[in-house]
Amino acid sequence: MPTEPPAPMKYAGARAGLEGAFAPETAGLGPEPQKIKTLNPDEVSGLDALELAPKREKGQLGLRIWHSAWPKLLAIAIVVALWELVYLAEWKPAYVFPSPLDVFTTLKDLVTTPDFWDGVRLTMTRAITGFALAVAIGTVVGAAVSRFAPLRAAIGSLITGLQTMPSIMWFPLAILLFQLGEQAIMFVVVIGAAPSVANGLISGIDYVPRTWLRVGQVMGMKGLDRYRHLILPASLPSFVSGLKQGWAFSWRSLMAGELLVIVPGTVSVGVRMQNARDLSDTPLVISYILVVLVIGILIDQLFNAADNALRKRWGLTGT
Amino acid sequence: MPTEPPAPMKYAGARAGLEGAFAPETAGLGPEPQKIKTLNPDEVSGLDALELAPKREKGQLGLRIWHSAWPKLLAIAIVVALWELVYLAEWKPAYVFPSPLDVFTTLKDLVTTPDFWDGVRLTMTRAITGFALAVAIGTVVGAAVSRFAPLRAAIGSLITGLQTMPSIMWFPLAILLFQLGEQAIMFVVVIGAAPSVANGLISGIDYVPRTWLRVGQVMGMKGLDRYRHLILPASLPSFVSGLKQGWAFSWRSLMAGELLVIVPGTVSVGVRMQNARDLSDTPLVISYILVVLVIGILIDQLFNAADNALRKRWGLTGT
Amino acid sequence: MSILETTGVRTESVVHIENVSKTYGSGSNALLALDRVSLDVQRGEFVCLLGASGCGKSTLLSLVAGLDRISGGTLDTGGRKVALMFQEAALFPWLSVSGNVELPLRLQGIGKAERPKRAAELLEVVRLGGFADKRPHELSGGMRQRVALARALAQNADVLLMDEPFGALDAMTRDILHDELERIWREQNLTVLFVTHNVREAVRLGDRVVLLSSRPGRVIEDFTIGHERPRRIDSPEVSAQAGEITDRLRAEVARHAN
Amino acid sequence: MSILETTGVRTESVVHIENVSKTYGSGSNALLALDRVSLDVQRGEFVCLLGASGCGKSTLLSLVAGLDRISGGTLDTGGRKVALMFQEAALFPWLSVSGNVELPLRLQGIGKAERPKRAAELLEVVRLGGFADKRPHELSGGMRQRVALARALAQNADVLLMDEPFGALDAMTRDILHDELERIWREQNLTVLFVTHNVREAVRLGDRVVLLSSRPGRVIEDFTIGHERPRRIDSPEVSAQAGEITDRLRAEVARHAN
Amino acid sequence: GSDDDGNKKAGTTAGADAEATTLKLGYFPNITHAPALVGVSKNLFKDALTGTELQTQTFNAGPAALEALLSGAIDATYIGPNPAINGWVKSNGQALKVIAGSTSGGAGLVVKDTIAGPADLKGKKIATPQLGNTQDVALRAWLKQNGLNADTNGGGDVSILPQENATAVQAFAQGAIDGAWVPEPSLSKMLLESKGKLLVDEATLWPNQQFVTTHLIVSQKFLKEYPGTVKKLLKGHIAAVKYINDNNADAQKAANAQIEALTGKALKEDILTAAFKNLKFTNDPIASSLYTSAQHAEEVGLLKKVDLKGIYHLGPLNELLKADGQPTVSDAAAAS
Ligand SMILES: Nc1ncnc2c1ncn2[C@@H]1O[C@H](COP(=O)(O)OP(=O)(O)OP(=O)(O)O)[C@@H](O)[C@H]1O
Ligand SMILES: Nc1ncnc2c1ncn2[C@@H]1O[C@H](COP(=O)(O)OP(=O)(O)OP(=O)(O)O)[C@@H](O)[C@H]1O
Ligand SMILES: [Mg+2]
Ligand SMILES: [Mg+2]
Repeated sequence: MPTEPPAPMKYAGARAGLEGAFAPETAGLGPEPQKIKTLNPDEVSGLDALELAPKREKGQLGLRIWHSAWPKLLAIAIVVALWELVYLAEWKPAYVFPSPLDVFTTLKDLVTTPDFWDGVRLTMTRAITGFALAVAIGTVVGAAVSRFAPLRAAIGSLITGLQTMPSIMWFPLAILLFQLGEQAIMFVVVIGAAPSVANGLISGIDYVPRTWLRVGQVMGMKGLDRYRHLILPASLPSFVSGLKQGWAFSWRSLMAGELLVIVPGTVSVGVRMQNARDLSDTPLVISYILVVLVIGILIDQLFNAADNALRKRWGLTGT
Repeated sequence: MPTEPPAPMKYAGARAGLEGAFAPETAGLGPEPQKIKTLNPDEVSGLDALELAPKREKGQLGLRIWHSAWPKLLAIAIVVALWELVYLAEWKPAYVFPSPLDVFTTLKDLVTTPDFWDGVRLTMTRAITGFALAVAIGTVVGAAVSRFAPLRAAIGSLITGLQTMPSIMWFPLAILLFQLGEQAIMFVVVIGAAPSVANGLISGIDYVPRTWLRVGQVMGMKGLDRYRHLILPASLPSFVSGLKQGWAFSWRSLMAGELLVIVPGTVSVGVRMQNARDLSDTPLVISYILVVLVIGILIDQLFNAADNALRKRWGLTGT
Repeated sequence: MSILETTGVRTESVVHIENVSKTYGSGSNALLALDRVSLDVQRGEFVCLLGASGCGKSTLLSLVAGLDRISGGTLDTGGRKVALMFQEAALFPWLSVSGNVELPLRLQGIGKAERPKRAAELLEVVRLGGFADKRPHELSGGMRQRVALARALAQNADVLLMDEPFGALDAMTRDILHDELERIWREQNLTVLFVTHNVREAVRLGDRVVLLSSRPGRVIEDFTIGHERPRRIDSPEVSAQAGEITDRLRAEVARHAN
Repeated sequence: MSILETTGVRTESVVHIENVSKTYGSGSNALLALDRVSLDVQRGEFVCLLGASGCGKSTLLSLVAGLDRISGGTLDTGGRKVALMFQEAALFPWLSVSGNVELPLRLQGIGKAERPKRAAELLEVVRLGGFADKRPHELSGGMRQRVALARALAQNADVLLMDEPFGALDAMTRDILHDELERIWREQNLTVLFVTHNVREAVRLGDRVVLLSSRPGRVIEDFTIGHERPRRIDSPEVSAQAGEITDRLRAEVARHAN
Repeated sequence: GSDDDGNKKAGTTAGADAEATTLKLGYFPNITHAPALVGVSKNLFKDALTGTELQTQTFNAGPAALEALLSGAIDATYIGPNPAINGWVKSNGQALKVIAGSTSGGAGLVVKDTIAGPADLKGKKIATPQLGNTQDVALRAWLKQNGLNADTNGGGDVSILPQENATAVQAFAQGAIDGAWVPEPSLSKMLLESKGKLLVDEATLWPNQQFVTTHLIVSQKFLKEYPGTVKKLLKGHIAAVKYINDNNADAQKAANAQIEALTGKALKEDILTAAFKNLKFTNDPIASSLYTSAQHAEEVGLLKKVDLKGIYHLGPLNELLKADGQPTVSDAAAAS
């Protein structure tokens, strides 16, 4: 058994997500002591628990996938049904409020164009680069700000202040500094997302239990070591949630920022989205909303996996 | 002494902010055991500590204000000096890169128009209403999602997904649902900010130490009581940081949303900002950037005060 | 004990534990913490649990409190109100000392005016009269444990489960709290299940002392303590009986070690 | 003890505490936790600290470890490496049991290959050989305390401060760890400052037993334990001396109560 | 930009015909920028700009394009009259010059079909693209002529809402507004898709039914340094305008193909045709309409007194037109 098993974590994490979610629920229902709980002891103790366990796990895997899938499917079905109903009721004309079928046809046409995927690739590359940059910068700034009191006093509040600035306001500065290069987009993305990352880290660091800090101090942790072995892992939950917010900001900033530099040839998602809007092509607008939503959800799933692995490691989910 | 003293908290919080910021610093420097520490015992034990204390506190207040002010002032001075330097170097023509003086004159003119303050009032009213709504909705959704596993599976990821959507994409739907009423703006603001609030709460709830949950369960906490007395206070740090992010989102969404509905009589900050940009009036654009920044910073200070009070209560700052 | 013995419900027992097993984890990580433990605690009884570190005492208490699911067997507390004092104090940092003690009172619907008074009384019981307005982090380890005790008492439960409540206390404070606990137990006709590592303490307080074996936890012995109350922890009878139990325990640990 | 006595620096003492005071808080909330405490611990000495709950023992240790600032007096550890085992286990939840023990090794720059071996040895010392890959939350209270002990030992410090390290352990496990601790102390010529509530434990382990009074904490007595090692906790000599110290302590608590 | 780009200074010849090594040209993927679309897609600029590399940059809106021009990120751009005026005013006439016209016409007031005339507009909500822009000014001036008042904050007899075109189209389709004074292709979209009614065709309000919609501007710095390149750019521009006017159907297709290439989505056929019909492509910047519009803006209180004198630099254009045998254009305030 490795000391830190990363591979099984993921799987465990996915599972923990569900059980973790159930935990408060059952906790909420079960504060009263049980009246009578009877379980056939043969079930567990009669058989060898080691023999029994893998079988149960396998059965549970299918169940788990089903458990995590059906609410999503149901939710989608309900939304689509409502949508179709409203459409059929002819509340608004079809070009304003298209039917699900219209949209799905448009969406199908869209995702079957290779051009579209080029755009997605371009945008995702930018998003990931920009986000990575924002994380790097945000982490350094966050660590520095939480460490040096004068820095915190000087720019602590500025961090949130920057974040409240609409991306579009950065355009003039971005053009001025970076002309019309890709860097201009990166600038807009980073300035949108880095504050979230920094704030998440700062808040995490601020809430590191004092006992742990003292333990670290007694161990003689200093400088980088202290951050690496104590501060960062201890503030990880808050940091991950900061990353999640940072992602949202960076994506939004990117959608605005992509209007800044339009690369001929491959057209980024942001530009396509704006154009769909300019063209008042409602089914296309909705299609892009769905595309952005799906990307957002997929990325969120990644964050959730990380988060669940974390909770599992911290022992915050039940066995 | 009241059981929960809210009034002295604030003051204590403001102070804790500084000391808390210093704490990691000193901790970082002091992991090695002291060689020799000598303090004249008369200083403390020789005199009555009770008599001595208030005098010291008063002296520290002025010091503290100075401590929190000088880095800010210095930072501002440095930025303005750099700006003036770049201006004097004539890197770009003045109409592209105005001098600080130009901007401050414009800003002075701006803030002396009563019209401007009407706009600020309108925008702040919207921001506060929208944010309050977003907090209410985000809290309810966050609590529900973290409590019911199927709901989490169904819409958990959608929450972050929604957040990644540029506000501008909600315009068609906002108009569809609310015509061009104030509600359309609220819709855009709420849908921008509520997910952050919900996510902050969810992440906070997920990281409530298991021991506390068990304590609550043993005490027989159920339903609302459980949220009120255990879950909410325990997840408050993360919740506050979610609120902070939510504020940033709501403000940005508002700036976009204000372009949607223009109310006769007073012109909101968002519209004014857009107009300044449309008119390519660089000093005015920068003035508005400063206005938005200052508002953002002021609001952040409020959040910080709350946060510091919280940390003080949780015993996360030194005495 | 086989399952076949399980006939009828014993109405006189407040906590009925029969063949209860508990497995943590699954697969190759599974750990059988409790193996078919049977124990009955009668109304008003004071039962002490002894066992080596990691033998499953805390696990058993959390099962009785309904905090964890049993993996097998029967567990019945007849729907009674159960309070549990945890091994770690686990006070809420966002509440003052008094606030922590008042919380269970509040959950019972006791009025705003009444609460601080009741809390002050309970804090007096644990000898922390002057600390009502402090925050948990301003207390010493032993003081926190005492606040947790006051909080558990404030729950006004029928069954009180206590997990090493006096582990961090000096002998004197411990003596005082023994007396107080005994008084409250008598006056309120409480049923107590008390985990400790101090054999004398167990003999000082318990009507019965139950020994658990290690990994998996099993009941290996059930001593009835006959000495008349009030007892003194340093009395010869208590010492003698404690010595006897210690020997039994030592033998068990030795057996387990080989 | 007056300040005038402070003449010269005693080079032989590893921990030199002189007239140290500690006040928590300020203004009307000020609490004088320690009042002019003086104590010298010589190289290789094993000193036990006894005192009522909340008398300032943990405070004193954290001052010696340099975690808090003294409010008055002189404190000198000669720049030696000091390890502190906290009253609460305070393990890092993001590391496995082995990871927690390996961390101090890593900070000392011990190689990747060497660490798990050293950690396994230390876990064997605290009798947790099979738990290297568990997470802290999967351990019982006593097991966590033992991991914390292993972690403190891993620091390889000159001075070891221990705050009720065996509070949550049963008598048997405690006996074993007493032996192990004594062995390590001897072999590595450690200097130990050991806080406990168990007077017998103090007499079993200490070269000296120091008594602190309550609020504010002051040194009221300093017993030298002359019995030859190895000692047994249930030996008559240890019992007799423990009884003597208990009486003194009891008197002090009684004095304080009135 | 041209100012700090060292290698660009290595132009081919000095003096009046100095040429840059690269020219950065901006335009919008929008039908009102058809000469740019066609010129780029048919390589007309490239053919004209011998020895100079053409770099194109598209924008979604005027302010961004102007920001880029002011900061030197581009050298020339197709743009609407409003941003051009703004740039002129804010830089005190130092930043740019209008060197040619591009597009004329193609704007008007579309209303719900329940509205028959100006009298029915009382208490209604009408959108314009932006406070103080050409359409906004036109609407206000027209309302004034018809005895209706409207203030700049959306109050008055008619409530004027500055609303971005896409939003206005949406809002109109959903009945949230009663009408809008918009340019193409929003105009055609409202007419065709939302069954709107054209109450006023802006062209009818102007002499010769002509008013400027798009023109070509160049940064003064670039103009000063590389007049030769500017001339070649104009050559390409003239060729593009000519191509559109000579091969209308083919130009439509080329423009739409270019739009699709730039945005991933082409205009609908019917809207394209309708919009093209409403637009005129001409080298004439129709200076008179710019002056008049500015004057109207002053009258309704949207602009402080502005001095547009010198904003035009039509010498090279006229030179080329003359050489080509086409009529020259004028920068005079009153052309009629
Ligand atoms: N959440 C858990 N997950 C996995 N294993 C656990 C968990 N909790 C306890 N265990 C294991 O169950 C066994 C019994 O633990 P328990 O806490 O009940 O012991 P205990 O008798 O209370 O010990 P102590 O006296 O040290 O507190 C231990 O071996 C422990 O490792
Ligand atoms: N951070 C703090 N802020 C304020 N007061 C404190 C703080 N830490 C300890 N105290 C106070 O100082 C006194 C001594 O506490 P300390 O923890 O040193 O006691 P102790 O001797 O270790 O007790 P125990 O045996 O119960 O652990 C107590 O009265 C406590 O309330
Ligand atoms: Mg336990
Ligand atoms: Mg202590």
